Amino acid sequence: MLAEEQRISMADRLRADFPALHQSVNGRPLVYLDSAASAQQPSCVIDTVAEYARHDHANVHRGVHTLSHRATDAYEGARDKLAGFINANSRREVVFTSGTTEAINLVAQSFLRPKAGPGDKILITHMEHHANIVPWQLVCEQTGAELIVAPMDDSGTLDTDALYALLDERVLLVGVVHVSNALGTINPVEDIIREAHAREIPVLVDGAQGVPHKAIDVQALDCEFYAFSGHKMFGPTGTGVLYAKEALLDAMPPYQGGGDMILEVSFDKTVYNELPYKFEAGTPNISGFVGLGAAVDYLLGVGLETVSELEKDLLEYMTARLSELDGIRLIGTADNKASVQSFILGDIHSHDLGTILDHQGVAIRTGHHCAMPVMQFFDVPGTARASLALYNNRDDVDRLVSALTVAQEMFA
Amino acid sequence: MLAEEQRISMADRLRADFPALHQSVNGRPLVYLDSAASAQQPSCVIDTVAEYARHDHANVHRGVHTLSHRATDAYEGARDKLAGFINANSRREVVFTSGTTEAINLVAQSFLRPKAGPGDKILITHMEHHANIVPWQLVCEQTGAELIVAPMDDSGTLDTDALYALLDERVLLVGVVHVSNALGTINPVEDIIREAHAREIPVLVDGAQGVPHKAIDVQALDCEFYAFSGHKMFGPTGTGVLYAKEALLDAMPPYQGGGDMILEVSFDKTVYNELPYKFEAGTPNISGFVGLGAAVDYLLGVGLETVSELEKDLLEYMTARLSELDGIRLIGTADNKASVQSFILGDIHSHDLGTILDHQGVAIRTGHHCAMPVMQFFDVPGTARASLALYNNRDDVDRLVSALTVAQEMFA
Amino acid sequence: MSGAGDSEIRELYRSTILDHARTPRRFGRMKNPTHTAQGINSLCGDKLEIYLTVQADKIVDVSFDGTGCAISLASASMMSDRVIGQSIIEAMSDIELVGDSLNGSSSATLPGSLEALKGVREYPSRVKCATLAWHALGAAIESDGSVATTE
Amino acid sequence: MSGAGDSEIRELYRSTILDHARTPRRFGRMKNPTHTAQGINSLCGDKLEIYLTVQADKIVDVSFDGTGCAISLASASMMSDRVIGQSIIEAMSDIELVGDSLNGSSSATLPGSLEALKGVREYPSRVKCATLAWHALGAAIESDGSVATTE
Ligand SMILES: Cc1ncc(COP(=O)(O)O)c(C=O)c1O
Ligand SMILES: Cc1ncc(COP(=O)(O)O)c(C=O)c1O
Repeated sequence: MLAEEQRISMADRLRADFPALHQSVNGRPLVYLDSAASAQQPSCVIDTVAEYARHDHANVHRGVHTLSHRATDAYEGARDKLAGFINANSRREVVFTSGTTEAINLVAQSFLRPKAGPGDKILITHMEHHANIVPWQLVCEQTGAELIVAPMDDSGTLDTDALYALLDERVLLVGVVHVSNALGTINPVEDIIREAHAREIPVLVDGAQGVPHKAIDVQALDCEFYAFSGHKMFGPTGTGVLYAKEALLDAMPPYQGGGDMILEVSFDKTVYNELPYKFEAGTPNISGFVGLGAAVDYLLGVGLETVSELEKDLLEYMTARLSELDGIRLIGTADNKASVQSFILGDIHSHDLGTILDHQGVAIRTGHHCAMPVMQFFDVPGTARASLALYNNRDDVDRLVSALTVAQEMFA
Repeated sequence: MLAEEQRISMADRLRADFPALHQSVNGRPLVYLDSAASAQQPSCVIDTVAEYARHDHANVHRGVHTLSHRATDAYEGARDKLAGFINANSRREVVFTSGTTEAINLVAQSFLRPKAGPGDKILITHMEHHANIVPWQLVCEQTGAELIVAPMDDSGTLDTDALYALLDERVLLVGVVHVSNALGTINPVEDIIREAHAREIPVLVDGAQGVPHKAIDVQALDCEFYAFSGHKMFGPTGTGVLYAKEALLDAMPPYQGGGDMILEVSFDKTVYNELPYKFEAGTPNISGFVGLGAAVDYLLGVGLETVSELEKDLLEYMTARLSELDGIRLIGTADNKASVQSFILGDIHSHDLGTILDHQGVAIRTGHHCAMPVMQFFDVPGTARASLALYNNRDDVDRLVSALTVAQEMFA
Repeated sequence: MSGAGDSEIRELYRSTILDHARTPRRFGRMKNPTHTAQGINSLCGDKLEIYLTVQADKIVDVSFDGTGCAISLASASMMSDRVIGQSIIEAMSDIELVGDSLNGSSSATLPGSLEALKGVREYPSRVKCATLAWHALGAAIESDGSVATTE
Repeated sequence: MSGAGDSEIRELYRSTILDHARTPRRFGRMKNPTHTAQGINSLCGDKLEIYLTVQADKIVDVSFDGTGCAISLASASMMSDRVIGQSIIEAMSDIELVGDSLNGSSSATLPGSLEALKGVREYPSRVKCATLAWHALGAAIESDGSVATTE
């Protein structure tokens, strides 16, 4: 445990690493409270990407010349870093995708679609992001399988008993979000995985909001699939990871066809490449993953324990300060939460709130947060959401609260 | 037409814009002759990407705050640039993908798969890249349709009569490469499209090697689909475009599900977003496309006419110089060619050639170039390939030729 | 409130707007509309339904319901004030005028009380809110039953 | 030839290597092998088939065919020189030794005439060529009929 002053000086030091935070917006120093949508990048990531392009770029895997070799080393080096970051058993289990969304679609099409049919079920929760809903709806349409949904309560806590009661032999897969981007709820994925496995049901964890905030150990979790995005963990956009157990990947048909995912092509017969390449067709986002490798180094340098602690402390502070406001309704009040607070302020529409805050240099997200079923559950058209990352501090929260007060005055 | 000195000074000026070219490799100034695999980026692209990350990054489309607005403007601004670049009728026809490979897979799964069945045919040519073979093989496996192949001759020229003879009412789509990456052949896609349309068959053009070298006008071509990659046209990796006619996109089901591609999600019913967003699920490669927009500006600044002219001149020079070498066999000698020359030197395996050239600072590609059927056709395990871009000059070609002479001596 | 450009945000949320947003005119479902359409702003989840009674090419009645931010509700309310009694042709021309004027493609001033919407020009991300009702009105007039969006 | 590091490339393509590559020993299909496996290097399209006759845990005959670069052919040829007459256990230990030594994970010297391969260490992209035959040999010994690759 860090003492309070240590936390404060730590956060200030980290903040200095992120150039985008040091600017004025509408005449005020920027307060960035939208990291759950996309995080800012530290200089080391931005510079790594640029240096790669300036010195080392070439296509990967197929070249014998020096640049191609350097590019391949940098790209595959990033895979090793990511494998270590989530403690995968092997780099063969780390499939690079364009993001969480593609990772889940890959599982939906290559793992689930071939085995799904009428009567089969896919079980998700009521607090999923669209990325963990729509891919399954598409498979259901394609195969006649059915999407079923485990409920949550008014605090945004998953009803795990109800979820377990839905686990029957027709459930082909459980898809559950690790940390809800709309509510901040941290789901007990360890328990869910254990219960699902007791019934031999595989589990996909949507970890988009997991990886930036806490240490992930996929072997300890023992999930079949874990999906996440680079741009939410301080890396470049257009990068993501599907972790999957090797035996499953081995048994799955490829997702896309093209270069790099094959060993041999003729018009009669095509032999697919080894893992993970079987699932990486075409020229990958080389510079993006090289940058993501740098983001992993950065996060490990700070230490995920430190990140969790800083954010937990700040989230408590933010929730307390927001609660002081007249007429505020906090959405998402589960006991176990991370880095996100959604709310509604009186009868001010979240969109108006967003504009008025932006006018004061405070960036929050407003609307449905790609989780419309959550909005339907709470019967609101949208919420305002302030989300934290390792670079936020108490001053940011104070600025948020005073900007909200201004909005209240304007709408008084 | 530029005079020779103009061409030379132009190429030198352009070369100065590409930082990666100004380095030594193995003690010699780098000669980069591998742009067909992946092109280098001009400073303006590298800087645009870095500046975006330093000042303007946020998630797109869903935010009301300033950074989100700037990011959306930059990202959607890039779409407008790309629409203009290929003269699309509307920005709705410009779908952003991770590359040519994903673009073709999208067409295979969303356009073709729903309508294909046993007895249906997909017609491609013998000179396709794996990216325009394997996606169709996957669809054939999934649906029972059949992949058929139009032949070429010993020069690497497509036999268009044979292709036309294969166009019957069971052909659902013609897929043809605009410029072959292995052979350099420029195919008469205008004629092929006209003949296919006369039989009401839609055409996909694999333009990966088209866009960096000549002006493309998709409305003049009148093709249904045109696919290309950002990293081959001096933009960042992880970016690509599927151009498609709006009416086709409208009728196609989405490819991937997730955020941004929907208007409304509930567990019962999901309403898809408008074009092109229906086909862009999840957070896109924002910085990559912002960089690609800068690459378009750069290319238009140079002028595609100039690019074609510079490259045509240099290709002629390279072919002439290579022909001087004892025991050289040029692979790909069609009349109408662009920017690429494959060859075999005596009985030196291309891979050994690649290493010996690299040792002298000359980067070429060796192997099958993701076009194994082409290798099978010429009955070679692979070729050496030198490919040109707007930044190459005669000195590069001379260095290539003298390095090849050294290899000959070593293997003499 | 401190910070630069206060006048701009006060202009956006001027009292006319706040008043229309709080007590929108003609808010509610219409019994037997001749024309109707929905407008959705995917950005913020705004959703309006527009109801029209058109007789002999004239809008004899108009109402709307749904949810939205202050800007979209105010704009819908002011729209209903404006178009009631108009001919279809007049309404179509207003739709175009409002769209062009707010997204900056025309410098034409907004007619009558719609002038209150002009502050939105400084907030490009909010233009879609202000034009949502107008898009939906256009869709209702064409009445193919489709969903209008503000993309 | 000019440029730095000439000695390195001469070391890679030293005469032993070029000689083995030009006239590979035991090149050709075996009639009735007891074990066989294929090795593919997806990088450059090298493709070797290894044939073994194993009797009482001893490699009494070995041959190979296929296509490859000088490095992979020379390595296969030298391998056949080396393992003929070896016990399976000896061969397996050589496979490991060659792999570790060439990819740099061990500083052990290469046994006997295999020493000629050591120049490849300076060319990481070519290590796969040099180890291809050895991978395939290992696969042949295990003989589950699968394709060995050098990834
Ligand atoms: C002709 C051709 N088609 C398709 C591709 C695939 O492009 P990408 O790997 O960028 O998806 C390439 C490049 O490798 C190509 O040269
Ligand atoms: C919980 C959750 N899942 C999935 C996603 C989708 O991630 P991406 O848009 O990077 O594919 C997000 C982020 O938007 C998220 O917060």
